[in-house]
Amino acid sequence: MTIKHAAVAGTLESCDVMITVEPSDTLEITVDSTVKDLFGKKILACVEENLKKQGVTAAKVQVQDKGAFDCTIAARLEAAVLRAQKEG
Amino acid sequence: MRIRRTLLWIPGNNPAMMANAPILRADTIGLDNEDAVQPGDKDAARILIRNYLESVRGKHPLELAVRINDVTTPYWKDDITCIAPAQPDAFIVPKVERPEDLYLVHELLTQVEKEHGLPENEIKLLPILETALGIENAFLIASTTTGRLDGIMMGGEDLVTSLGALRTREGREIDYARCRIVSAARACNLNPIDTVFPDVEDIEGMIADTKYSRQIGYSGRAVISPRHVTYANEVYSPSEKDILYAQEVLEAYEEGRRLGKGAVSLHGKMIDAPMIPRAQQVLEIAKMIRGGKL
Amino acid sequence: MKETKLCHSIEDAIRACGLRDGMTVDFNHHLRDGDYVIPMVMNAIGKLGIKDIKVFSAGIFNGMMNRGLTDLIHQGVITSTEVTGNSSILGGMISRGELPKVCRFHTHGGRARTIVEEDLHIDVCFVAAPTADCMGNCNGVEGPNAFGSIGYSMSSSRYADKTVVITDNLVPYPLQRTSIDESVVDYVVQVDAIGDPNGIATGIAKPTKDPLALIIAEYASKTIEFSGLLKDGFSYQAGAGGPSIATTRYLSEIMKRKKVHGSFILGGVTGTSVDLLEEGLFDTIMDVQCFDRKAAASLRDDPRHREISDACYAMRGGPNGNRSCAVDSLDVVVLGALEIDLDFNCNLVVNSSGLITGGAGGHTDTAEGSKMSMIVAPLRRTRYPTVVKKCTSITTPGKDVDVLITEYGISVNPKNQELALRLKDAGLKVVSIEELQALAESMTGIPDEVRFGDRLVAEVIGRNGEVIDRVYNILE
Amino acid sequence: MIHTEKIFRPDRNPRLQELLTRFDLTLPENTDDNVGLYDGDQLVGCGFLKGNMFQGIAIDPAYQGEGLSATLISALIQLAVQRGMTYYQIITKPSMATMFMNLGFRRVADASPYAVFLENGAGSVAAYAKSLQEFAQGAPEPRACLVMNCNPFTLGHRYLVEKAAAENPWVFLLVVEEDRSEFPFADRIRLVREGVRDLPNVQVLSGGDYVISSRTFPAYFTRQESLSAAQGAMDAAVFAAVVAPALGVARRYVGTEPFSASTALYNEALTERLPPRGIEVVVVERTSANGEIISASKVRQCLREGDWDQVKKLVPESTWAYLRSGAAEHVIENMKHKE
Repeated sequence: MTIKHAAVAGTLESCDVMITVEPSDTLEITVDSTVKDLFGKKILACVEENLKKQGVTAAKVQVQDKGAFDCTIAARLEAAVLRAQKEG
Repeated sequence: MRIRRTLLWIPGNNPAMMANAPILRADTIGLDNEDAVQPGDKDAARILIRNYLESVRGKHPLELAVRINDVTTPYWKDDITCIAPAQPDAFIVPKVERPEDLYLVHELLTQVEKEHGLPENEIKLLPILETALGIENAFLIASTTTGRLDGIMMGGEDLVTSLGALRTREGREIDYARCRIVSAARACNLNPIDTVFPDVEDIEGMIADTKYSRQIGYSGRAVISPRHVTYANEVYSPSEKDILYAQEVLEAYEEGRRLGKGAVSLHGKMIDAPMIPRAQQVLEIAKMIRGGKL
Repeated sequence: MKETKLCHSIEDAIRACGLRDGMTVDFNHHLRDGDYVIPMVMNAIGKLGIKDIKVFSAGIFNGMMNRGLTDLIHQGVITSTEVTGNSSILGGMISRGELPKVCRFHTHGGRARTIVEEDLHIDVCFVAAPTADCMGNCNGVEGPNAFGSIGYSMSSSRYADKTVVITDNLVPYPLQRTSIDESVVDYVVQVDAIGDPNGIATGIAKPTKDPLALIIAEYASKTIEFSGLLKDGFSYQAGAGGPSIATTRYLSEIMKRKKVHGSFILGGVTGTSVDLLEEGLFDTIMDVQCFDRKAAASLRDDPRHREISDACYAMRGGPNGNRSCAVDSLDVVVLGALEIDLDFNCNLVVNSSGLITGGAGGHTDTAEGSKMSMIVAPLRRTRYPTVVKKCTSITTPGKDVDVLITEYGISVNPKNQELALRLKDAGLKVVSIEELQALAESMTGIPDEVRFGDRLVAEVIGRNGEVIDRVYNILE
Repeated sequence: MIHTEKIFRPDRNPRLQELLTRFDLTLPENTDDNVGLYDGDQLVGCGFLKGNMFQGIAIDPAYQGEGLSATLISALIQLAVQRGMTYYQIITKPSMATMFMNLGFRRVADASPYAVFLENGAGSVAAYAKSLQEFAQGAPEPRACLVMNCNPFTLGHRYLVEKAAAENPWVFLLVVEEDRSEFPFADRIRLVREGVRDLPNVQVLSGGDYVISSRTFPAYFTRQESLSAAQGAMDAAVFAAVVAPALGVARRYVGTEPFSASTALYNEALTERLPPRGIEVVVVERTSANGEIISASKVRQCLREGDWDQVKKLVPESTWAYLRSGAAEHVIENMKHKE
């Protein structure tokens, strides 16, 4: 799946995560998290796994995490990628 | 029949509140993708609800229901196709006005179940009647035979608008609808679930209104605040007196049978056949609430 | 005869005290985030060119750091701190190794013991005093910046080489109501304002509406109800966090319903404690610090509300000091924690990320002294688990903790089997701490380990002066 | 139930006025979009989007401490992303900085007590500094710097640049990139390049996202009399924290405007704040033509009035050619209309 334009899903509220995707030639993921020290690797792994699941191989992905669980991270990523497909 | 003393609404786009839902002691959690989610976020919320359901499945005994958008919106089909595979216990369908509305949902749901190889008719439907037409069609809706109907919900806030009435703390403006729904639900052996009490801060008013709800026949209600849950649970639970009386009824009935008496009396009143299932139900409910301890 | 102890300025007082490089200065922390005194004094010390000062304070708040302490640390004026509590800015600096010397964390009782037994010699004690006269008689309950009990200056003002009272409300001699008297005071300085009254009550939770906190509080109050301790003569202490205050409210309902009449409330005191006194549920409040205006006003006006010193509050007996202290007579204490582990050890100092962020306060003292110490804490904070296999750092040893209350259930320390039975009989949801830990982990996932460096940055000191734990610098 | 929605007619909303006033703010002007935070139908918070800047953010104190700032900022970010932006800036009061930083904003520069400059999202000041560093590599030292809007490039600008070029082995000329001036950035920087082409030791650079002009500095949150000082303080803060270290610059040239009190205040702020951070400030008297000070605003005034003779005396040949060409026609027309 290609990222057609910038899109965002999620919020900066506690236990949520805000994920922004943008078109890019390569896959570039940045993770910022309030729990980065203990869960930074897990968050990155979760994002990578779910990008793969959605067939996204090139995108700029920005993750601003406020302590979300994996199921939330996956949901926000999926929503952002779907939004990046929509026209308009 | 399920026990639904309280159905707690949880906004479907709020992960923090969803994570805490299981400990808030409501019998049913209503994950909401309707009123609590803005149009621009319905897509994200339904994915979040789906993932949440998948992550907690089997971990908690409580009932997990999802309120989809009503059948006149562009959202309800996506709600069902996205969320049904995660197998919520029930879908709550708002603004139901005719049996056809429920059949529409039923058909799509059946199709999705087939596509995903899910057991048929396992996901229940809980319609909310919250328009004048819905209320007038209450019995028709309650007698819909989809095999999924498990309760009828009363929606007071939207109804007031539909009626052109004014919302008051006392709630006399929704009296007729409340009674009509209980009657229709009981007639079809369905769970009647009452409307929310809208003022989060007014605990006293909430308790009084819940007592009234219990008095007119409701066995539970929707609540918008976790703080209302404990109070509402208490009002809808059988009291010690109710339990004792039910035990006495069953014992007296048993004794009558053993002695071959056609009729027995308890506290000077005749015990007749219809009282028996009622007493059994009270004990059943009490047992479930107390985790098997009576 | 000395006519007056008044100095023109803080600088004058510092000079008169003979403060030099490498010395130790002491403060109370009663003005909390609104405190002007610690920054004023430390900035003046910096201006005089004095370096390498150890700040020995009951607490250091972010408000104080933002008023100049951060810079003074960078400039080498402050090289170490010894506190009972601090907030994130100082904690972060300590964790990153920005203070050249090892810092120490005491308990409230331990701090008093350190002073009285002279483990640490205080060169100058500065007393922030809301009202004082020119000879140094002072109190904390009167004046525009009244904060209530002045308990945390009581031991240090007595044992320091020099004591300076700093006030913004100088009254004619003699001050009628005196908490610290002139016999221990060397100098008095009058300033425009000792603090910002709005900052004094920060960090104290509003009555919480958080459903989680309310559920925890309900379980906690029921735990007290069925503990066997709730009877006439009952004594109680609770912290200032949301769940603790809510627990106190629920407890008051239970006491009314069961017609139990308590004897005393101890501690850091909130308006909620005052409510219980005023409703006649307790006879006395013993108060070492007030957390809000209502508590401060009650201390001023109600004779049943008594001011006590830090030593009287929580200091264990020793060669120079106490025969007893109030925490030893306490039935129940309700406490919070950053982390609690499978052995019921509690961590109050270092957060899960490895950054210093808090302090023991009276945690360790009251946990040991009371008959039943309760920890109220949510199972997790966002994705950080609170119930963990092993604490990042130990502040209060598990042997002193009786029961943990979370929103998912109550876990009793196996050493207290009787309590576990009582609670189970009462139908409360009692679970093992292993279950709670596993449940937390199932939600959050298994966290990575925090990486510490090999530089010792802080020591956690127990009630007797023993080192309980060592904290190393954080690797970013 | 708290929710967000757009505030329609913000200029006619008394409740919004009240909210902003409580925070000592006025209604931000010429914004692109906004978000209102509502409790039922009661407005309890607001925030505005202007370019990639979030402005006028306020939350009713009674609703603070419940995480609503996260809700508000999230909604603003959504608006920005819908407009294709993934990088955001806030200039706010120092007392509010912590709140934004807890939401992931990073500090770019601190101009206390007036304001703090924060950023969030893709792109960072570190990357910007790195790109400047690359431009500066190998340039002779010591280096001087000028920051200009050049709306459009005049002989006054030229005089300032000449002076700096004569007194320093290397000069950087940063042109403010933000497109909020009458003349578009592409034209402005081209005219600058053309106008200094004969000066071999002058290097013209785009100011990027960080060189904030007085036009982009949100005037709404400070009193008019201290606005220029605040702008100068912010300019100094960004310059000292970001631009100067990246370019290896030890000197900054600024021009005076004898009759402008605001320029004086602005320059004063620079003169006060840069030297303690190791940067010398050289204040240069503006040059004049026929006894009149040359400034871009004077040029624009003449253009509006159609006084081409006067314009010719104020601008270099390259700018003159541009102004007379078709390219500038619509800009000048727009200027006249605005009046």
